[in-house]
Amino acid sequence: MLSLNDILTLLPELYLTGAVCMLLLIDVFLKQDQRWVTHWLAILVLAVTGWLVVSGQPATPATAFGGMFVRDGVAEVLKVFALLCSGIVLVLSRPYMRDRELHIGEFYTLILFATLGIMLLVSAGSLLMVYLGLELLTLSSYALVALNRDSSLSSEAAIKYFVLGALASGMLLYGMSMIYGATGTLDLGAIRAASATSAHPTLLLFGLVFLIVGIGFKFGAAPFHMWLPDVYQGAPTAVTTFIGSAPKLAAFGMAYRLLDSGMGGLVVHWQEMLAVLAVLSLAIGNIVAIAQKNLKRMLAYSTISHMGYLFLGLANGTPEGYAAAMFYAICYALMATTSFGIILALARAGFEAEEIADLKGLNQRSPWFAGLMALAMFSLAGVPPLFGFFAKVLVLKAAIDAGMLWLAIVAIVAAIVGLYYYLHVVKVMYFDKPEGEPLSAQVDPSLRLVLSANALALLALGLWWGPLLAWCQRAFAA
Amino acid sequence: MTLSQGILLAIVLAPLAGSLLAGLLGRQIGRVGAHTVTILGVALSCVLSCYVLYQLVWGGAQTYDHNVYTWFEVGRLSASVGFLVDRLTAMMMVVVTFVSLMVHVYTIGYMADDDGYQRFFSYIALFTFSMLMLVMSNNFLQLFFGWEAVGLVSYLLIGFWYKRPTAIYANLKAFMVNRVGDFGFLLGIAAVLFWFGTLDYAQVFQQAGKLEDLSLEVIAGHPWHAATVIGILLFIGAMGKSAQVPLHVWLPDSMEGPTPISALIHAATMVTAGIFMVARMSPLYELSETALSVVLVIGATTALFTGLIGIVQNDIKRVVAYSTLSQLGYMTVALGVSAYSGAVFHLMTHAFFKALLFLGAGSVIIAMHHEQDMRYMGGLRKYMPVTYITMWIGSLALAGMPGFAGFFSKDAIIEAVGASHRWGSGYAYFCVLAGVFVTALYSFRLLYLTFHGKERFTVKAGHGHDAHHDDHHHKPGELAHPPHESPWVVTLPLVMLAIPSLLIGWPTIGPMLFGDYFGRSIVVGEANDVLGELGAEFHGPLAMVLHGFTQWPFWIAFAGFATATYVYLFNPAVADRVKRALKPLYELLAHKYWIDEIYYALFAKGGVRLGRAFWRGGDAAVIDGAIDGSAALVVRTAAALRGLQSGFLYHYAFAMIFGLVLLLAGFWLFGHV
Amino acid sequence: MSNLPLLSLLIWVPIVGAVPVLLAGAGRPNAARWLALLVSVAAFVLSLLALPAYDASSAAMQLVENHPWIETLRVNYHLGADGISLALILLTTFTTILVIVGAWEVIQDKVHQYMAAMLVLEGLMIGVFCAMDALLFYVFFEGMLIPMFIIIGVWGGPRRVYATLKFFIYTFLGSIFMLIGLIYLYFKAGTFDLATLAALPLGMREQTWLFFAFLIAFAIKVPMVPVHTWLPDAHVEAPTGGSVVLAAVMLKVGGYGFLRFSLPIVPDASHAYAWVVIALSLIAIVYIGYVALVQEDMKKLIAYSSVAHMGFVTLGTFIAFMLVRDANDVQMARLGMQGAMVQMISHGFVSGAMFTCIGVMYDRLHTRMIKDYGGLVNVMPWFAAFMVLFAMANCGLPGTSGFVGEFKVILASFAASPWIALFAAFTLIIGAGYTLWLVKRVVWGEVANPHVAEMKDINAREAFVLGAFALGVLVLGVWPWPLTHLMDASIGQLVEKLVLTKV
Amino acid sequence: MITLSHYIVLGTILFCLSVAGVFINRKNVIVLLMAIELMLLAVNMNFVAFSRFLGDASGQVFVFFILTVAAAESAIGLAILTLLFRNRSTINVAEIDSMKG
Repeated sequence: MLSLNDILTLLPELYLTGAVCMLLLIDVFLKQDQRWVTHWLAILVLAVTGWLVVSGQPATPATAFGGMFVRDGVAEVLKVFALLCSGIVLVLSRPYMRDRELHIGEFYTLILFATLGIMLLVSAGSLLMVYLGLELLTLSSYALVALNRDSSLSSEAAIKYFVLGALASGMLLYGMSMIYGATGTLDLGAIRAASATSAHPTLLLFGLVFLIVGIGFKFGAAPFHMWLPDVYQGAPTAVTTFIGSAPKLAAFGMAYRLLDSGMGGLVVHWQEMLAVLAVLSLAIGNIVAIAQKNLKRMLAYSTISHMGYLFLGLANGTPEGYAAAMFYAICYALMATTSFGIILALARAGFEAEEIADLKGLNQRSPWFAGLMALAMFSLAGVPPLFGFFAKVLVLKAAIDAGMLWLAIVAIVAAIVGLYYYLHVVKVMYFDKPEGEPLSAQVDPSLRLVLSANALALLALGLWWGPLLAWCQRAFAA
Repeated sequence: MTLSQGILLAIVLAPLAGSLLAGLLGRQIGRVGAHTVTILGVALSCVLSCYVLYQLVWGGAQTYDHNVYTWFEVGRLSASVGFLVDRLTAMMMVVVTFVSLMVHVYTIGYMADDDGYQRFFSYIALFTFSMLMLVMSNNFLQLFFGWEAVGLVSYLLIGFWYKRPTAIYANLKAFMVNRVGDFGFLLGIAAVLFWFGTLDYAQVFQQAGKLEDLSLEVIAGHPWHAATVIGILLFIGAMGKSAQVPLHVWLPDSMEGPTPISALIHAATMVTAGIFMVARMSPLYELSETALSVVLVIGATTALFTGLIGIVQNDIKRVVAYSTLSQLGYMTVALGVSAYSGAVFHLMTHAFFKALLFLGAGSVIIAMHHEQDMRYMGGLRKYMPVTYITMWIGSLALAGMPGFAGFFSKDAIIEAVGASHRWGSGYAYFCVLAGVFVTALYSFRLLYLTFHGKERFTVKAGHGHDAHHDDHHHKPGELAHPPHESPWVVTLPLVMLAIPSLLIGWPTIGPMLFGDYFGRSIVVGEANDVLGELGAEFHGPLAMVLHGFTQWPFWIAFAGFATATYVYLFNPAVADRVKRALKPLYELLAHKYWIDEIYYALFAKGGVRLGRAFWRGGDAAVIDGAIDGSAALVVRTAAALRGLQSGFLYHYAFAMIFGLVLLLAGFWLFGHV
Repeated sequence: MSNLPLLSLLIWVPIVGAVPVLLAGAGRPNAARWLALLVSVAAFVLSLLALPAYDASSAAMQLVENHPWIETLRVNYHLGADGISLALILLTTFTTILVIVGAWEVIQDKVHQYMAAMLVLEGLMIGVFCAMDALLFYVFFEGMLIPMFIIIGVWGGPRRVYATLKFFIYTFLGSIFMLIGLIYLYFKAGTFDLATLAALPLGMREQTWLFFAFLIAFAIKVPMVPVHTWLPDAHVEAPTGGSVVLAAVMLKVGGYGFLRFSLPIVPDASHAYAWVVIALSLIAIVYIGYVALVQEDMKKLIAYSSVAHMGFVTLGTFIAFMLVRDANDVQMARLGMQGAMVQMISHGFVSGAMFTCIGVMYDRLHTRMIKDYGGLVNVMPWFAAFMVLFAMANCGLPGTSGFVGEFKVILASFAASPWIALFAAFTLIIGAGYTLWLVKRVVWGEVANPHVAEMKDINAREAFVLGAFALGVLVLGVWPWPLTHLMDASIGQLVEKLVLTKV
Repeated sequence: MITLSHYIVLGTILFCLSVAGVFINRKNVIVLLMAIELMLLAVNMNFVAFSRFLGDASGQVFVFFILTVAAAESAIGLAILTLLFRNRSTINVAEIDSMKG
């Protein structure tokens, strides 16, 4: 029976839904040169949602709609950062979209709907909710990728994304159906309880494998990563920035819900599967990235490798490990917004700035952005004292705690390989002779501000990451 | 009473101060300023040294042994800089400072028109400082400091004329060969520290006895007697410094340096550091027959075989240089038969007459406008009487003419060797006797070729006075203007040195050799005390001189003299005939037994070749090869794996299916079901 | 005075000071120069202030600062210094001033960035020397790479990209294995605090793994054979200042790491595998000596000689085990250890000076090839005097700092085994060989070519830098007591601890 | 008598068909969409069968949602398809490989 409590628990999501619809409506009446209204309204909406999430956070995990919806610490952290990322993306992408006549209301609504999908996904309490949240996110993403209707690359990326995504969700559903069959319930908590005494353990494990496939796809972990480079490259950079950041948090949330809340009893099984995916991702991601000329594509492969690291934490299968993994996901999202943000900042009408060579001599042309990019690269490479390093330390620790020393060693060997292409970018920016004119001038102030803040956060959080870690750990402590 | 530290510090620091002034402010104080300050410094320390000697011998001063300051400290072990001044030290100090002073004065004349005037004075004063640090040290650390410091100055001075390729080759060679010696020397010090736990002379000698039952198994199963190890290692150092075979090769080349240096460093003082060191270490050496035998044999070999080379040299300085080598051999032999005081005694006399000979040779060279080849000299006696006479005195002393300084010391050594029963003493006895003949031969050959016979140089009539010091523009043996006696600054030191060469033996032999002059600073075991035996039939110097005429050495020397006189004075043609007759022997000597060539090929060339092999083979090929190779491998793998991303949807889908199957299979095979 | 957080200041003054330098911008190079000089001098003064605040008679960590950093992981911002750290910190601040003065007119392009990088580097290096928490140590240890990477890459020579990438990846490779080791230790001890880790009991098998993890990290940093090849390349391509800092301070981090990690945390493994390190050190001394002999590039030559000299550091550090445990001769062990430490400081002066000399020549002739030089003494007598002095220090002549360390290490190693001493003492010969041959070909002789003939003697600025180095070299050589006294207690305690086994 | 396993097997067969359809088909994208629909049907088959045999309704509820979402999904899919055809004037899967490596 629908109660006020349910409403309150779901308030942020409800608000966001309503607000997005309103925005859609308002946008219809705006002329192109008034689009800034939508822009700032969207950001305002995100901010308010974020405020609702934090302020309304119950002391103890609350559930709504008969456990379909869970609002706990994990959900809170993930939502806050998902909203933050979406906000950053909106600010960063405005000039870019404007230059390409893509600065349209749909962009905002789609991103907000995707964000809504993320929020629902990360606080899903049942398989059904997981599915719905996931679809809301992915369907919006398909549309976003295809947003640039005149670009053949975009549409190719979109179709690939769509087909494979559909395939993946099909498999996920198939797995869900088996789990349902084995346990007789859709509620994750109940599944966990039932899984121990399931009449059909094999069926359950089959289901688990299919779930893992779905999760792996969402993360973009090898061998379910094939869509990722093409989509990253083909999509408009603004969209890439979004896909590269917030959905990773969603993926983590989904993995946590399904694997821990749902399949917590079978940790020994999925642990090994994740380890395998981790090794594959680390290897493929880092090695193939070396061969890339296109910056977006290179970052795509680096994403794959980073998902490998994230799995180190996830595979640990204890609150400690989850905290490490979530920490890593947040860290990665922020690094992604920075590195793609630089591309957005450098791009101009008719110039995508997405080839690595486009960064040549950036230090001469714009030392500030070169510095920010260098921060991002060193952070991605995991060099102290930057944020990325500590995230790596935590996941490595998680792996070692779980007794998977070999995995940790694979990870660091991969890190050494990875170091090469990150340093290559720095090399291009700092050691090569500049080509093209200085370009700091035409950069939009709000973009410059947010991007700087974002990049410097990588340094600041590197020096002072205790509170964030504490927050993550508290989320799982309950 | 005891000596005051102030005086000792003054002795050491006065030359250093002079050196620094002349070196750093050379341009400001000018030539006169430079030689004034350095000479003042050295003179001061010379006077004070004499005072110290006086105090120790007549003033009844105690041996001085105190630290000046702590160099470093590690827990209980601490190393200091300090002075040990006993009669041995005092004697060395006087010799060093006196000869050094003479050389300083002499240099004013010799280097008169050299651009590096100030630099030169700075160097020799610095040398005096280092040498004093060496002899006055009271511990191994400071000994090593002085040891290497004199090496450094020698390096700088041999290469003084740094434009000459030969000079900068010679100084590098000298430093390297000395380093080989120091290599052993340092290990010796390490051994001392290892067994005694201290670097301080006094403490070491105190517990010297405990070496008796200590040994070291460097190669498992072959315990080496501790005293032997220390003795030999330290002696290796001495071999380097005192140019003993096979480390003698640097000394002849060191003649590239200006003559005053050859006199001061490479004849009188530095090269005798090794002898001094061994004498100083007598308490340790006395414990090892083996070590002493090694010393003995090496010394004997040096004494004879380097002397032989001297016979065939034509460069006046090189003749003297080889005679120096040979004389150092004599001293070493003396050490080898435990006649330490004999060695030190010969060291002293030799310092005087050999410095004299070198400075004399230098004076000749000035006269000849830096022509050093004796084949273009001759008949110089009427041009430069002072040099002539003093050179004769020096040569007689060197040859061991009874009554001259050299006689007393050399004869004593020969007697001692004869009296010794140590392993190798037979061989040594032969060598030293033969050496006497050789010595006489090359000494008088030098005199005759230089001062007697007819003039083999020509004087270009009347033109140009380009008396620049090292211009060899003119044809050999052709002089711009006739030779003339050197200025007083040159001849004065000659005279000053001639006096001790003539007389020093008379008063000193008694106390130094057979008396207790050295007291406890030199220790000789009962069994080995050959000088003690000789002392029994020693009845004063006069008796010794008279007795000397009846002895083998004198007649052997006389034979050498006679031969030289016949061959080089009356019948020069013979020389060439002999040369042709004994072609192979001559070649052997002319090429100094080809030792230089062998070393060069073996160590210099070989070292470089080995280095190349290591560099190209080891570093470049193997190590970097592996690194760059693995990097390249990664890149190639990347290019290959790239291909998997074909761009085709169905491949992507297939990859996913593959992953699915992989996981399913994975947990079918390894799963926990 | 003493309540001042000196160590924090020492770390942060240069790093924060780098910001205004950077802000001075490319437009105002002189402002950047003077600011940088100001900051570096301030840091030097601070390090001098630390001296009176430090009590050399006690071996305890002093000037300690301990604040929680990451509460949930019990990671602390824990600083402290003993005699060894302090000596190295002084070396760092001293060298940095000289580097900044040395770069004055030499660096013309992006002066502000160069100076800022140098200052940041200084701060991080000081951090390494006083971090008492393993994670903090690691942060500084790795952080150093970034500025150095930039310095070599931006202001370096033609092959700078290869060199700097090699440098970065090589070093990163080493240290990341150490990271795994540290995390494992954390897993065991639940803290990164070095003191706790030192007290942590560990099985032999664990110790062995950890030992090699540490060894890789520090061996690459030192560097030891066979992982030294990054050094010659880095040195050759680096700008003079980079080379100086690299040789004078950065390499020391490796030697320091052995003291802080290998010795206290895995003593038994270190003892068991001391022979490995000793063997490698001896190879470094002999093999590298020969390699140095045949170098045609002066910087390469000095780089190789650095490897050889650092061999004495590792040798002196690890014979301590043989001496304490096998020969149980604590006295000698201390001697050797102290020799190693003195060698670190001395090598800082000597190699720094040598690289400065080469820089001086390079600024005039723009070549580092030996064959392009000859007879410098004719045209630059003062420079020649300095060069010969430093060369003599480089081949360990008594009276210069180069002698003290090698002397002690050789003496100590004889007590461990005459064979070790034999090979170690070989440096007397080969070291003199490559150094003086270099001098012979570069300094002595006739003026080699017209270009050399036009070379001007050193100016006041260069004279100041070289003079400062010379002062250090001579003072340390003639009277090392102050330094040894500063470190003696700490070393003593370190050696005492070596006896305690953990298994 | 038709047991649960029969339904499951049928579902599995449908699923395998659809999967095969996705990666064997080299013709055009429409077929892919159909294959995906088929896959969802397989899933629905499972859900319904299970819910029937477990006597639990939630499975069937899930099916409704799946159907709805599938509709939305194919809508977007077709939209993207038209875009693709507009830009490429082909929907041949074998020609969609401008991004690779």
